[in-house]
Amino acid sequence: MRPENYQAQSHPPSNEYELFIGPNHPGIEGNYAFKLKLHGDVVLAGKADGGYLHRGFEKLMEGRLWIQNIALVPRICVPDPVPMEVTYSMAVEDLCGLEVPERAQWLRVLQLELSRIAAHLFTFGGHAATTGMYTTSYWGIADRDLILDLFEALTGGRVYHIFNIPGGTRRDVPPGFLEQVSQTLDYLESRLPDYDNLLFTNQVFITRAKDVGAMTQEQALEWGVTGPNLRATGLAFDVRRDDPYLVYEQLEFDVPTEAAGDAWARAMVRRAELKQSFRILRQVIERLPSIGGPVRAPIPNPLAWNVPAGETYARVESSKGELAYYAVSNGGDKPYRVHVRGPSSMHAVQVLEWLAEGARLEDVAQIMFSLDACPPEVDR
Amino acid sequence: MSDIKYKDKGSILNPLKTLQFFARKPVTEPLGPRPATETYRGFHLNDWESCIGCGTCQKVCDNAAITMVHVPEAKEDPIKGIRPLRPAIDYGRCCWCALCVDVCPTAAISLSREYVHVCTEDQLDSYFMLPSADGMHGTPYPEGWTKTPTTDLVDLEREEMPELEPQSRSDNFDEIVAGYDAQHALLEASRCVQCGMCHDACPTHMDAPEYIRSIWEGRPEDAVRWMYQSNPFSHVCGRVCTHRCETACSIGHRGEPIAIRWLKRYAMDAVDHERVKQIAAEGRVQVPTGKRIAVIGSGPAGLTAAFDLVKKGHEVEVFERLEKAGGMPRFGIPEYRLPYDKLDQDIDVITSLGVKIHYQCEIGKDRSMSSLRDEFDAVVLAIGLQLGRSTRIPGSEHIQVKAAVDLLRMITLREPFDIPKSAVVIGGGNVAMDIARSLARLQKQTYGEVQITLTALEPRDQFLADPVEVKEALEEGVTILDSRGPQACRIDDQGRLNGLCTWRVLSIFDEQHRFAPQYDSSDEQFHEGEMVVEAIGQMADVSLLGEDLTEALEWNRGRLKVDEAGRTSEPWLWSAGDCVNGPDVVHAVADGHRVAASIDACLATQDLHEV
Amino acid sequence: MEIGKRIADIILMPIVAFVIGLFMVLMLRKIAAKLQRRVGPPFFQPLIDIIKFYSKTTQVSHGLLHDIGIIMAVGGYLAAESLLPVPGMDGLSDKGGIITLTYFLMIPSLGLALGVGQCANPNGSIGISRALTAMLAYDIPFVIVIFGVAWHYGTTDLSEMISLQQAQGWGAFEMPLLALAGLFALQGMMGKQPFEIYVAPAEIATGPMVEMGGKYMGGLFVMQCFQLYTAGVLYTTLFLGGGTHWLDFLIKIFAVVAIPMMIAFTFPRYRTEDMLRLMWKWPVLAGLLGIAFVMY
Amino acid sequence: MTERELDTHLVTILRELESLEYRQTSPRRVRIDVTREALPGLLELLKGRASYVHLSAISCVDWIEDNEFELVYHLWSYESNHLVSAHTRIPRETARYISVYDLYKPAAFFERDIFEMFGVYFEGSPHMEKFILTEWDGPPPMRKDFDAEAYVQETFNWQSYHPDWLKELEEEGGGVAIRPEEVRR
Amino acid sequence: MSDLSKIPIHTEKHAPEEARTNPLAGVFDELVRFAQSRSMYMLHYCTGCGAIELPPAMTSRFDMERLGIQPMVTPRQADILLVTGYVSVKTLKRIILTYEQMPSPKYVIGICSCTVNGGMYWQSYATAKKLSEYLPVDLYIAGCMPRPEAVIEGMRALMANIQSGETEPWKDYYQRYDYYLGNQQHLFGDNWQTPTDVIGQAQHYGLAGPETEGEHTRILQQYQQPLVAHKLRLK
Repeated sequence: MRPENYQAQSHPPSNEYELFIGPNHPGIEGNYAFKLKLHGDVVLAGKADGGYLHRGFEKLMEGRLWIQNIALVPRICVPDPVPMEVTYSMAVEDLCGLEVPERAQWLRVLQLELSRIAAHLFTFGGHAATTGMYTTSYWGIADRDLILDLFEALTGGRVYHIFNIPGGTRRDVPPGFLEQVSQTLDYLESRLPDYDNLLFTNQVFITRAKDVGAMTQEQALEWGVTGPNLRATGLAFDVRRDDPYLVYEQLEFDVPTEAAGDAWARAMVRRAELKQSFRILRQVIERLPSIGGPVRAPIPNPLAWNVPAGETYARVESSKGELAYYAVSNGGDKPYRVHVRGPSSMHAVQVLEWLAEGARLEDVAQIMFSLDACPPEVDR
Repeated sequence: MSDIKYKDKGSILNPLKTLQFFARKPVTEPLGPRPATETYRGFHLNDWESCIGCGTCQKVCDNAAITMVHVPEAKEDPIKGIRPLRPAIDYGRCCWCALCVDVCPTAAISLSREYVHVCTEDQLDSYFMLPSADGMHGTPYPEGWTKTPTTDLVDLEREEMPELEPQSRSDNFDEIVAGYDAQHALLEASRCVQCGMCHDACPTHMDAPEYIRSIWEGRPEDAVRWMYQSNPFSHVCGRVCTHRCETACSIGHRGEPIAIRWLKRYAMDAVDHERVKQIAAEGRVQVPTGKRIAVIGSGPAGLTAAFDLVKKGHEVEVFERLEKAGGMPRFGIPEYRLPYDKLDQDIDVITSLGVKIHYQCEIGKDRSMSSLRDEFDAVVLAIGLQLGRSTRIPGSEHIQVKAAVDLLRMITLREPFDIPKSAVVIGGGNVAMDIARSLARLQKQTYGEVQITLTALEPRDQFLADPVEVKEALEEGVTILDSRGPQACRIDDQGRLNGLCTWRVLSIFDEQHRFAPQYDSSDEQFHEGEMVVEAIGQMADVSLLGEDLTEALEWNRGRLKVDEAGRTSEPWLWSAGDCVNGPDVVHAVADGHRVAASIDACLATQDLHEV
Repeated sequence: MEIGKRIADIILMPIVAFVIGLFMVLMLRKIAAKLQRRVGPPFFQPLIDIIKFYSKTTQVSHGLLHDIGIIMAVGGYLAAESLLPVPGMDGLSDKGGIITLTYFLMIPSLGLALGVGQCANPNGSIGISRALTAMLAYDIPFVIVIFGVAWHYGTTDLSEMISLQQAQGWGAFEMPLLALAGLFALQGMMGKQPFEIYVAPAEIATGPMVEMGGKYMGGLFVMQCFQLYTAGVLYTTLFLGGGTHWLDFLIKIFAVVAIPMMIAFTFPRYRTEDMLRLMWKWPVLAGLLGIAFVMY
Repeated sequence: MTERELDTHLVTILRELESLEYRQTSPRRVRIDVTREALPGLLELLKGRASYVHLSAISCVDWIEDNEFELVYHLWSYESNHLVSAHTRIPRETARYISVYDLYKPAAFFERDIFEMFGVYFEGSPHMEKFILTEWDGPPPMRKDFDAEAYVQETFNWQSYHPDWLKELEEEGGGVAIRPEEVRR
Repeated sequence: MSDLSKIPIHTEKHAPEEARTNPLAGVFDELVRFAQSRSMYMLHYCTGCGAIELPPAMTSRFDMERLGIQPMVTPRQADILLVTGYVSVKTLKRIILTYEQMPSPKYVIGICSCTVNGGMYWQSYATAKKLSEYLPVDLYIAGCMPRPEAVIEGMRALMANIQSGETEPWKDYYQRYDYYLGNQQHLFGDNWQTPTDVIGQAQHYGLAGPETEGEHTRILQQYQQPLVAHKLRLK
């Protein structure tokens, strides 16, 4: 038969049917698939289908020198690449006992928070687009681009910065950069009311997002939910504050929470985090000029660098949640094993499956975007 | 927590405020690529003038994107460490991480601000690009990501080498350089980028990248194994080698080269001597070939040849005129640079393999060349340069005008001589420094003060001596005068030597680059000295050959004529070392290998006496 | 009226509708662009898109109903155009009237349902079922509005309504509640946010359109032109006094179409049941009240 | 509960169990080495009595020279803000272990991941099937004995670039000197 | 597959090349090519990292709609398939399915290094290295990843190529289907098949060449089974 001519097969009458979302689908963040079993509009069961972005990162890393992996790791989560670099660097530094100069630590915080803002703006856009609110995504992505401009000025790359290496950062800030950051922050802050008007106080959006994909705090803890998604259930936990790294201990910021645990609460937590990131960045801009010293500890030549045997678990708070690297060295010039624990490995698979159950077809995409799931973190 | 005011149900009117954007300008950028930022990582640029083709970029590349391409028109100079290779980038692999830029030892490679390249399937070859200063499409773009001191991943500064201070070393013959400890050696070794320029520049082509790698990986035994593949005089070379490797070192183009010599020394010192013997014996042919080879002279060239040949299963006998083996390294190099026990260790390794050394057996006197020829399948002549050249200036025939080599030999053999209260050394090479510094030590020991004047033809920056030697000689109290040409040794009425007169040198070479010094006779100086030491070069004493053989052999400007493999015009006689090549330890070693390989190859196919 | 003129009108009116529709599509995209802070498409973009779709070399048909579906979709509007009076051209408006028009306007949706049904793509099927539900949702206020307007003017003839309005004043002032309800219905009819659930790219990959490629999609693009035009003209005719001259007619219909557009790009979409709830509550209430006012 | 208190609390619990070693590697990290039999019991205690409710990750390391897989369970306590890493080793041949899904729901994902990548079967884990590598028939790729580069060279082709400049160089006697593969170790 | 002829296909036969003698036809062709070049609906398959630079290119800052380029969500409506980066084997299957469903003329743009020679993931067991072995590629945009401006420049280059009628690799897929299928089978196994009958289409539209059928298509026919809708149960 001519293959295009699917004839609906005659099956015993049933109200149940299956639907694939993805891998190439606007309602899916990235190259990822989700199978749904539906009864009418109600999802009976959901099943994640990953691996479309699988590159075998962990295997690749075992075949490359410690420093070469710096170019590889940001690719594990494309929308939010800086935490990947920083965490990997932190893991290697921990293994080597390298002391990172203070200025480099501040520079890392600067990048991490810029990256968080960029990722959240991207997520707002994505989340809104799943509900048909395309204007927000156009705005969000255009505003995110200003952050990318900052990254370009700082690191020489828009998306893949490859700027943090074990020992510190590769360069210092270019002249006039902090003013540029400050101006961009001013601009973004002035844009927040626009976003509020358009999205966060939009009645239709609230109708769509409230009570969608809701989980209780107990469920969240049981399911291993982290990051903004966990905070949206009312637990004020942030790795930056509770397992501090870099110089976060010297910074003032709040850990915003929401109680409801639904898509709406998650969006609101992200929105509040945006403000906290602005606040952190303002402090960095204020403090950075007074901190002297080098931006990188002396490291051996990359071609002749054996990292002492050992293992370490480095973790940070990425924009999506808890990100961790488990790195093992056998004393060689290449990692013996690196395990990447991306936050989305929970959110995009099990949590999404559980939340999709009983949800409506209209809301599945929204649940995924409100969890800020990043498939490459799952597939690696 | 939320700080925005909204009713629980939200607002219908708020979103309509967005309509104000009808009055605002779009944020869209104009069509066409925007200029990239100052540190942008775009397509590659390569400065062909400073690129040395070391291939470090290729090694650091994550993605195996860099192919080294041989460019015939590019400069090639193994001595300076320049290869005619240039990196070509595969943009089907490149990820623009700029590690190649950061690691480039000469800072030749950089990234531009150009970032647009589009092509169809047929034009895909354009993805493979040989970067030059022109950019991807021939239009110049400014540099983006370049090397700066913060991004530089190459460590330009050498690990500091602990040495004796001038005051504590100037009255004794203790070794000056202390050598690296394990940690410093590891750090120094890990500066290496494994480009192999040293290997190319080394006369004996030592596998320096490999043994350096073994050192930073903490496996000094492997390092020794690598060394013994090409150099049985590793203790000697680890201390007194002329280190052409370091001259060629790619790190040295911008910074201080890797201390390859000291690393070799570290590895040799770090491994137990008995273990070294075992390592050296690895790969030895177990079945004797029954061939016998005589080696005249137990210097580096002769013993290296003996080492190689004995490992191939031949029987080797070495004939040494003096009472100890070692040749020039023992009798020409002062102990503070090369302790005798280290030299003894090197020789011990070689003799432990079964090389027989006949001491105090002078060919031409105790044995004749013809007897060697008859008794052995092949003979290696490695007699070195044991006669000092004379300036032949007036007064140079005086008894207190000495040749540096003779004096050094006397010092080593502890033969007594009158230590002069003041002395003048003629010459600007390493031998001049050695004798000046040795005499200085003796003076300090005997009289408590140093009075040595060293005069050289060359200006300071063109001294043939190692700059470190010059520096240390100055520290030890030697007065060094450059651009002074010796004119006469002044002898007083009692026939005692008073000193040396010199004129200032105007130029050393004439227009045809021939040695023809020009002096300014108006600028005459007198240097006081009870002794004048001539250290202006050495020559070989070939009297041992005998008249017949001397007649039979072919000569080339006073030196034995040999082919590429070191074979003379007599099929059974090879010649190696300084007597063929001029003075240099590592050259001698290389020569020894070459001769040994040639002998081994020839003996395998034919009986040399029947040629 | 001469038969010749009538035939000319029937031929000309769809062409006029199509051309105006193209401009409306352009306006739609420009409004979106403006709100989204960007430049937007070039002037001829809507036309170029349609030509492009019709120039596709290969395409896939899923069967006869698939083809008929598109013909019905475009045909329904083609027929509807001849019933909508424009300045200088009345077409069949006096013969058909608003009741016929209402029926014609349902044909495209049903046609699409047929066509999409044969594609057997679940996304399409879900989309079309949502589309039919949406039709049900907006058709109730729409029918109430039609009824109220017809009652008010005492006629179903659109040309007559226009002349009545020109004498008495615009329907919008006389029946503000019905005009409001009509606006809701208009939004639903055009399938724009917040009533866009049946397209919903993020869920069902544009729903009914999912299997439409090449000339089928071209047909749907043409249909979109007609759809915008029809909605604009119908609303103008019912409440804004129709067109006397082309100039004020054009201003009115573009203004009418612009309102839903602006709303569309400032709101997300409702779920199906939210839409039903909304459509059957406020517009129906307003419509019924409007009728009450009209009747008494 | 303050951090110091929990330290003693944790220590009490750890003392109750035999066959384990623990040591604090940094202020907030504790490493526990435990036999494979005792690990489930340890996790149960840690979750039930010491508030280690968050399973951050399960990592697997292939120690091919020891012929063992190492499983590392990273647990986090939201109350004491400590990360406990429980290490255990299982033999490489059998490659079977017990699932901790009934204790920690996130384990299902990590166990499936390890099952796919290392071929370790977890008894009682709900999804012991392929997820990422559904189209992969080869051996578990993360095992050290799987040589990915050799597989790639065998399976895929590379571009054979021959641009004009290279042709010119070849005419002059130059050309490709060192291919990138040749310098890889 | 064998009973292809029984199924009516509602499209005119593709006119043979030499039949265009009418002077108006030239103008018409020009118009069509113009329209095709100025209206490109793209299916940006987020196969990899490069996808992250497409939202900026599409949205306000760089606004591709200025050039008539729009994202589309289904292959049926798309003209361009953007392969944005590395292609894992699992994704490659879906890409081929997608590509075959797109109506001709269709164009494929390979973005990033990875589509050319493996890129960063050249030593990964899970990614395909040369996209052009599996699909005919019209254009490559260099970069890892290319900036939005570079993507737009690429689009403009493609527009120019389409308008001049230079780029028609999609015909190549029909004419050398055996080659492409062979490479696909090499990677996916001999039982690889797609729901689209490429050979049938090639014959129907007069695009078949001598290499359309060959040893690999024979393997395909051997394994091919009639396709049924995947567990679709609708009332």
